[in-house]
Amino acid sequence: MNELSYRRAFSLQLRKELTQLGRRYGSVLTPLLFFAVVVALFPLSTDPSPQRLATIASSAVWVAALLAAMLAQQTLFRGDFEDGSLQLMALSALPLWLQVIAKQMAHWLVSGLPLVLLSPLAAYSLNMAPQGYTTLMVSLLLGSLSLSSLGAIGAALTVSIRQGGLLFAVLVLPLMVPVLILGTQATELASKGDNAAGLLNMLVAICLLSVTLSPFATAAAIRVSLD
Amino acid sequence: MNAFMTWFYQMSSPPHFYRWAGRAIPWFMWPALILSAVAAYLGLVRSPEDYQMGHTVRIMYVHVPSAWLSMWCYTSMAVASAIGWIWRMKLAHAVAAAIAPAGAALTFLALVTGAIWGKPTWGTYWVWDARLTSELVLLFLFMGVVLLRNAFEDRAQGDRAAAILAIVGVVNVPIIHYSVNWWNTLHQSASVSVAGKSGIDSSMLMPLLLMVLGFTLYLVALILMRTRNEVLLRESRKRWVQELVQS
Amino acid sequence: MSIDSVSTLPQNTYPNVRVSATGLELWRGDRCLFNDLSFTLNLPVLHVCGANGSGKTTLLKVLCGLTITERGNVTWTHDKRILTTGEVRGQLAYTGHQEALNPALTVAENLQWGAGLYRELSNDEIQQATEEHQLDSLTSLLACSLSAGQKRRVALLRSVLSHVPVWVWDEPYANLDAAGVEWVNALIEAHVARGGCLILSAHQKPAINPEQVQTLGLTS
Amino acid sequence: MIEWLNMDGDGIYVWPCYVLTLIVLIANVWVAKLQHASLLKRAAARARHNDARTEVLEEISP
Repeated sequence: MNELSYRRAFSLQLRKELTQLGRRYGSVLTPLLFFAVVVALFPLSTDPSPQRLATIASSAVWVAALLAAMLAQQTLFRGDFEDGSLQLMALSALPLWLQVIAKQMAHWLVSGLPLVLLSPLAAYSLNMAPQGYTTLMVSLLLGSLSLSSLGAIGAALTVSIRQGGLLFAVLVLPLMVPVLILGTQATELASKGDNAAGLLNMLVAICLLSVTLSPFATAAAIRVSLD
Repeated sequence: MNAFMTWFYQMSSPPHFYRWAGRAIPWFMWPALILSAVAAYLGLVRSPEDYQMGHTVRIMYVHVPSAWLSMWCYTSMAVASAIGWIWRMKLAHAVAAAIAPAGAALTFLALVTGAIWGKPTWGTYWVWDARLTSELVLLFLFMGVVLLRNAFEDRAQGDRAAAILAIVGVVNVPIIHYSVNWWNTLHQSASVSVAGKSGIDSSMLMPLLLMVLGFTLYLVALILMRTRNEVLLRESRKRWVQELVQS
Repeated sequence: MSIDSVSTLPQNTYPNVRVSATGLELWRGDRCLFNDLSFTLNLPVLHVCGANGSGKTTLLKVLCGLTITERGNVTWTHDKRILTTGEVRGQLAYTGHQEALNPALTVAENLQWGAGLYRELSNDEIQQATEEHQLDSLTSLLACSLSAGQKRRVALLRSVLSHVPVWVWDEPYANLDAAGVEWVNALIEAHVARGGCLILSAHQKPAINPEQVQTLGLTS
Repeated sequence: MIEWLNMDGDGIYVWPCYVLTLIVLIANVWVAKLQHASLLKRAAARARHNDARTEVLEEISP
């Protein structure tokens, strides 16, 4: 009987994902470009005076980051579903939920993290006060982590549906409402100089909840889609 | 206890449930009609008008029951889905499939009556009030479950996918509810609470409770009817359906 | 390609794993694929045959545990001991219509991941296996640049490399040339010689001695 | 009577709510009934079709 090692399950899938994503630089650039375009839409759609932009800065950056991360999240399993690797993952002795975590982590490193690191740039362009940048990055870090977990459930549920992309957005966005509220509110308070620790703590709580519980739901959703 | 278990096991067989539900529906539908009629009469005629809101407070007798029951629908849909998922009971999935559209209808009802009530209270039809906003998000969740269920060709697969989404959703509903309330208190001064449940006097409480009971009975009857349809949909190949149809 | 030259199979013999199914019933929409299908496998090779659309692939997925049937169940036994679904997963290499080769990875990386799901294996082991099966010219190629036949061979090689007692192959002969068919038959013989079990769906009978093959015909 | 209907000006908000509620609730029941009838009709058609092919599915206990 083969020995069952959790470390191997995680590292095997992580290595495969990172080499595969590394091969196509598009998987890193596309979410970033989408993020930049959506951020640029906001000033174009109102009068771009600095005071006006400052009021909508945190919500614009957050909504753009949420949509960009979701765009990248949507095809998390589609590639593996189409070439049959998802069946292999489901049938192997290695726990499926651990392989899902590895896949999520790889995708987050490639599409979520760059968003977080570049969000101050977008905030600067929308004239957000510099004191809010660190809180923006911390809240976006937590927000993109919980989106990557909840989004994985949506991606697994809609992987076998033909135009699953739109349905994926309808399923995942309502679940992201708490993260969006807390994130934008924390950034707003921080950019005014107030202390946003309370909101960030709640964001940490939601992030931990979704990161730890959702892989099991994603594994179950994968088995349903493979039926 | 084992009387309940045998009833639960018997009920899990679709033909048995189909016949039992057929007999049970009138027993729920007629009392629901009577109760709601009495509650409507009390609410519209008997109960006093509110010193502040005048007669518009009578909308509460329709808005509050549908808001409460839409929440109840989502939770019971999630419970039915969980039962269906754990014990692989096709009937439990049929019940969950029946509750979803009924819940969505009630959420829509709560939204529209809340909006109409908002007009005299705040001067506009749509205000991003805490309760209305979380009702709106609940409607999105309901529609998500309904759309996901019929996105799959195979019914059993659609049931199991919708079950996962319902269970994930029911974990998130309280979080959404509190974060929306939190967001509301941060941005708006505490506006007049639409359904001032605390401190409404007894003459208003009676019609409200009667209406809630009436709506609940109505909902049980509606869900039994829709479950029978879902059972027919899922079991149309089986022999008991063909015998039923030919007899 | 005689039997003993297939050295990439494990030297020791496999445990004796068999499968049996009772009362399987499955519908796809309004079409009934199986109605009360029961069988017990007591020979090493189960050959599932039937016309197109008779549910061969679905039956294989049911036996692997990928697809849940409406009624009936599948039991895997290892020398009369019933295996749980968790145990079965470690024992079974499934090669379906799709070859599970990621187009952006090279053949070696795909094999490293595919067989790695079953056991720890090193790169030179993969190199030695591809040389032995005349696939070494492909190892550094990206999977997307392979022909259908080459992809099929790499997918089958993955089963060989995973050293599991049960192979479940869906149409192994598809897209293969004459040399490929002969290579597959040699693999099957070597696998059965070591006590392995093979469940395959194909339109042609595997060219090994017939006593070891149990045929299951599916009517649509 | 008219005065009661008018509810000194608030009637135009209260009555639409009650009427809409009635419509939605009745519509749900009515749709359920329609669906039930059409499902029975479809099952009947299938039963006749099946009898014609004389292949009736054995009922296996749940």
